[in-house]
Amino acid sequence: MTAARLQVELAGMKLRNPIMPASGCFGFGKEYAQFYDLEKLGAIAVKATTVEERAGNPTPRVAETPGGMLNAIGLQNPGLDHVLEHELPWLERFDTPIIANIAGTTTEDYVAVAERISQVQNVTALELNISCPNVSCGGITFGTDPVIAADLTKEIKKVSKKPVFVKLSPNVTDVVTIAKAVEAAGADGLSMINTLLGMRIDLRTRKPILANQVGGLSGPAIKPVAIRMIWQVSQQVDIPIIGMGGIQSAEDVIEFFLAGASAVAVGTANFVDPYACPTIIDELEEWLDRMGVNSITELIGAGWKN
Amino acid sequence: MTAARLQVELAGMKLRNPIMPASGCFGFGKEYAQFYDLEKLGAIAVKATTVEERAGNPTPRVAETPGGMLNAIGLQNPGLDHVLEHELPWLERFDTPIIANIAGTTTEDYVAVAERISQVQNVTALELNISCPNVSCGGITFGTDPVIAADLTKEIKKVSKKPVFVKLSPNVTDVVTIAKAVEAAGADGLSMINTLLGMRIDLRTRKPILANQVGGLSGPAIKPVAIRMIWQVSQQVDIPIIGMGGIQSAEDVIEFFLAGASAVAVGTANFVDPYACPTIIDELEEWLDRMGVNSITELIGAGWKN
Amino acid sequence: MDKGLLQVVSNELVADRVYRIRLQGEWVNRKIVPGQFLHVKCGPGIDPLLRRPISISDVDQTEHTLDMIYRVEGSGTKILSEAIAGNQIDLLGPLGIGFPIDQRQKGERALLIGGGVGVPPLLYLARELAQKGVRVTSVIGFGEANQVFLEEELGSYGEVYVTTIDGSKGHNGLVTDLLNEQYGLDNNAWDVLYACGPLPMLRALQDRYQATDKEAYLSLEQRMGCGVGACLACVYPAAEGSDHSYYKTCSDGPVFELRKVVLG
Amino acid sequence: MDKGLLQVVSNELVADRVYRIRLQGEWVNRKIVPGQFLHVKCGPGIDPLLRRPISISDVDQTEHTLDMIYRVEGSGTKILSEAIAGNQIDLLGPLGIGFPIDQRQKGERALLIGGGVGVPPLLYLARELAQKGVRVTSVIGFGEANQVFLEEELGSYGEVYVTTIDGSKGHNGLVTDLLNEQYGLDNNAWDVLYACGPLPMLRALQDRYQATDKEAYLSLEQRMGCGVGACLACVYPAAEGSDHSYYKTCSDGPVFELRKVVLG
Ligand SMILES: Cc1cc2nc3c(=O)[nH]c(=O)nc-3n(C[C@H](O)[C@H](O)[C@H](O)COP(=O)(O)OP(=O)(O)OC[C@H]3O[C@@H](n4cnc5c(N)ncnc54)[C@H](O)[C@@H]3O)c2cc1C
Ligand SMILES: Cc1cc2nc3c(=O)[nH]c(=O)nc-3n(C[C@H](O)[C@H](O)[C@H](O)COP(=O)(O)OP(=O)(O)OC[C@H]3O[C@@H](n4cnc5c(N)ncnc54)[C@H](O)[C@@H]3O)c2cc1C
Ligand SMILES: Cc1cc2nc3c(=O)[nH]c(=O)nc-3n(C[C@H](O)[C@H](O)[C@H](O)COP(=O)(O)O)c2cc1C
Ligand SMILES: Cc1cc2nc3c(=O)[nH]c(=O)nc-3n(C[C@H](O)[C@H](O)[C@H](O)COP(=O)(O)O)c2cc1C
Ligand code: FES
Ligand code: FES
Repeated sequence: MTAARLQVELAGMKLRNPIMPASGCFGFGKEYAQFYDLEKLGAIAVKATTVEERAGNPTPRVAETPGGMLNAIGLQNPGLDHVLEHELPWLERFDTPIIANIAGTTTEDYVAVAERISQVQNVTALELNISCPNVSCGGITFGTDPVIAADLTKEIKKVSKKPVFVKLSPNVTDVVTIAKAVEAAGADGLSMINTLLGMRIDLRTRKPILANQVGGLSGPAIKPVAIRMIWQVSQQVDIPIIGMGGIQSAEDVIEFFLAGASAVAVGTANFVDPYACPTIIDELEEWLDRMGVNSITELIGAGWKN
Repeated sequence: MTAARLQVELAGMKLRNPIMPASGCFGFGKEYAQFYDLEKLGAIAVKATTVEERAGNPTPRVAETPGGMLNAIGLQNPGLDHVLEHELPWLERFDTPIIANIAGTTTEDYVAVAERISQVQNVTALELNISCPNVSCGGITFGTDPVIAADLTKEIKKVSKKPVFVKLSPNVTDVVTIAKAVEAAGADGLSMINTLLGMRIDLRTRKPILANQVGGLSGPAIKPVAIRMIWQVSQQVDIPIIGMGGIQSAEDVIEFFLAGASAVAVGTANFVDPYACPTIIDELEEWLDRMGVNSITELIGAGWKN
Repeated sequence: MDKGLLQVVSNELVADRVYRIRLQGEWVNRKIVPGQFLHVKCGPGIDPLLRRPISISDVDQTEHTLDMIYRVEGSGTKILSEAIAGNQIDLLGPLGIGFPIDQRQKGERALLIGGGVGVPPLLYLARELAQKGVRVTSVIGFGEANQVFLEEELGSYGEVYVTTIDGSKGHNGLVTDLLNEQYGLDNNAWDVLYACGPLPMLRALQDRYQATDKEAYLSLEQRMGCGVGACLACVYPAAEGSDHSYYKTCSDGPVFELRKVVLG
Repeated sequence: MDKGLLQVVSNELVADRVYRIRLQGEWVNRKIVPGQFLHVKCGPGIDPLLRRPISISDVDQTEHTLDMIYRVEGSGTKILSEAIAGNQIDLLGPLGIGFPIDQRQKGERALLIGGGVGVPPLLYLARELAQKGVRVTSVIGFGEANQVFLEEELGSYGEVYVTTIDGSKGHNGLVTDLLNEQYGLDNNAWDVLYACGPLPMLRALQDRYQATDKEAYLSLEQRMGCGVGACLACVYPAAEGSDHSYYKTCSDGPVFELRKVVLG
């Protein structure tokens, strides 16, 4: 009964609740499984997987900013084979849908990962991380050009056995155009937003704190940008949105729903509190009570749907 | 002696120190003159002026976000004539350079303001606010297209008697291209960054808090984005940058200098502490002592120079 | 007007979610007009970032104390409610134009109307009016019985009518329901009206007295940035025929002559 | 490992900018290995947002207390230094793999080397080793005399050598200057080495003992996100020939066998 009110369905995925850890902030689940039962979660977006193992960037890889953090992990991951052989099978013990985040530097990279990973039984959807630099286009990221983003989406859709969510970068002039382009190319849903590009400089060394110089800004600081973009995009597309960016509480989740999200991902908040996700899920129930809402789906886009 | 170490010179302007209140956060100076002598300041960037008086947006016009605030004042100002007759003459009592921020919705609007306001004796430079929607280009903002931004800069440069700083919007995919375009068009300097587009939704009303729905995000939350953009742009242009975005302390000022700024503007912090600017100026001296720096100009771009 | 650091003397729950905080310091030793407000930094750091406007509800110049009465609404007031005796509070003020009382004459009859957390500034106002020999009547409205506060204190300066929307205390209904002959509160019963409360209440009062020649003042709220008149966050459109096109709540108000502003 | 809320018993300055905080609670009633650390939420709210890793410097299971000794570096440790007795501190731990001591035998000789705020975990380590009958010698280095701490406490478990860079206390120079026959601290003088301190010190130790067959462990620092092994913020490359390509400081460390990691 009360469980049902948190249920959402998006792109054919049925989730027991709309809360999932965000990709890159939860590894492949093992660490947080020490704290709570991962079946509490609506889904899990796992760390980006690339064809080959990646060593990632030199350290320091994180820096703190006011109300946020920068990261430049650099897509470190054990590579597709290892993920298929070890990480995803380990997650089978939980009856929790897995969203496989995939990355690459060429279209072929992405396609190779998508094709194989989408066949895994507990992978319920793919999340296309298009913030990566596209080597064949001179390093501009896949996510900043609507045509390149759409082309990539098309190729992935050809091989994917599961719904494809395209994860949009906020570092663009016009996120709506990109969203519409990937929708037209067949995307089943959108994830937004990925991190904002930022930097911090150390006053003592006079150099950027991150070895990679720039990094991705996440955490509460970026929430208003995420809400604005989801608000704009959700009114222009007909595919569901997984919202993310600074979510820390059930109130934040409701704000994302009102803006137009159909589910949400929690990233940085896991680092602040390993129990962030289950706590938010519990509090969400209380909020729906207080608001007299029977199903959280009533709130999707309620900010603009009169 | 100690005064000289804070002196900066940019685009021909000599400032006793590099700290100025940011446009829109200090009116035309009268209010903060109740707290301290405005001659303490390096300069003052006054509120955007348009040809005609503007009533601005309906209220609420501000909303708070984690570590930041949204505003949608809507360029409310008393219009060019009033500014020329009342506001700027009032500021003559202070030996403090004025940077006149100008705005409009057509090129002609901007040109009309620039031509007359640049002739005012205490106006030392113009700051071109190109975040405004360009009505003749279907409402896209002047600041998001390099060609439109460059054209506007050219027209302003034709009529301006004073150096022109172009104030860049951070809501773009590629700020470097826009910066280079306005430099090529004759800009004497850059101001960056203006606010990020954001939104907050009220859980009770389920509507955006701002009457204008979206607003500009300012305050500490956006500092890493500002630092990143100044870092990127300062390495690609030869004109000086007035840095801004979340500055609250002397440490923040130094971070902006290391990234490549030659002066800075303090916006939102004035609301938190009306003494923000003079306090930062005092603390800046102490920091230079501690760092063993003789002139703050040594720090400009020190983060990336060699 | 200046920034000040005052020490918390006490901070007590006086009604449902409503606290009265008493602050002490030399800083209080300045002219404070009823209806003026303070811009309060509710906690250190960047969250909450902005100050919160809260009315001065009472002043004791001999003890150098001032009171604010506030309702916990969001993050700022929540943090303020956690302040304990001995803590320091960073504030800016006194801000704005308060209730005009200089012209008041002994024997005049003032009607004070307050709703919810609009009631607090009326206490200091009532006291200052009473001191001038003005006869004070207060009508204060709340949601329900457990939200009522200041009834007794206002009672020491004149008659007090309490209304609650659910009728659980005092008169059932809104404050405006009492402004008639039945209660001896019709136009002829008072010389000047001072009101502070939620926008619908103020709108109702404006509608009612707009076309009359009664002297009346409304204290308004608006979301603020600077609190000192610089950022233009807090404007209300000026009524037709004014010499202004708009007014800033923080520096032209928060108290306005009833006919001066357009209450959107 | 779990989240806990511990109560501050005391929080005192023990050296220049260095504080010792003692925390108490049932939570302490769990197995804690020397060299493990806590991930500390230094203040409520979003600034600072992330937790700060700080080593456990001592544990008293009967009193249910644990100590951390930390230097004020930035915003997080600054706020922590302002905590007073009775405050609650939110922490996560005990985290990571500590110093391996299970295999230690009575009569073995352990050399503990610490630099600056790397010294704290050595105290609990020294105590646990001493309890096993291991003979402990400590060499601890600081910048100058006013930065020295734990000299006396470590003294109750064995001999302590202090170095300061400016020579204002103890031996003039770096800890590594003492690792020779002159001080009876050459390779033959100890069976196992445990070190914690700044990267240059650890690098010097690695260079010195890399090619030897001495048993040695280094405790490393790295900027962290999650602290539990999920975010990959805190990695060090694994040395050639390892079965790993990298190690996570938070969950594979912070203590590593000296030859296992590449100290960039
Ligand atoms: C001149 C003036 C005097 C006031 N006097 C009192 C008083 O004496 N007692 C009292 O309880 N309340 C008073 N208020 C309302 C009080 O300012 C708000 O309740 C308070 O700002 C809410 O802050 P919060 O952080 O708890 O809520 P949040 O909702 O978290 O605040 C978020 C932002 O919105 C602003 N905001 C929210 N509600 C209001 C509001 N009603 N008016 C203005 N800004 C708002 C906050 O200042 C803040 O910037 C007064 C408001 C004004 C303008
Ligand atoms: C496993 C481990 C154990 C530690 N034990 C101790 C200890 O016992 N005593 C002690 O004084 N210090 C210890 N440190 C260092 C301590 O974590 C930093 O001094 C502290 O995080 C600085 O936080 P801040 O907010 O004061 O500084 P800021 O510079 O404001 O911190 C900004 C960010 O950088 C990180 N950071 C800064 N310096 C370091 C550092 N040296 N190591 C890791 N992260 C850093 C912070 O955690 C934070 O995320 C330890 C570090 C690690 C990794
Ligand atoms: C340390 C870290 C690693 C991340 N790794 C990935 C990743 O591998 N793939 C991806 O699509 N997004 C990644 N992200 C972005 C998050 O999934 C999320 O979009 C972003 O952090 C905003 O959410 P938050 O503010 O809740 O953290 C990462 C974020 C962080 C902080
Ligand atoms: C209330 C408000 C009004 C502003 N008005 C203007 C304006 O008129 N013209 C302009 O170029 N920028 C305007 N800005 C942007 C600021 O000048 C500044 O670029 C921005 O706020 C970032 O700096 P901060 O984080 O220090 O506030 C305004 C900002 C705020 C908060
Ligand atoms: S709050 Fe800034 S003008 Fe009133
Ligand atoms: S801090 Fe996240 S993996 Fe170590």
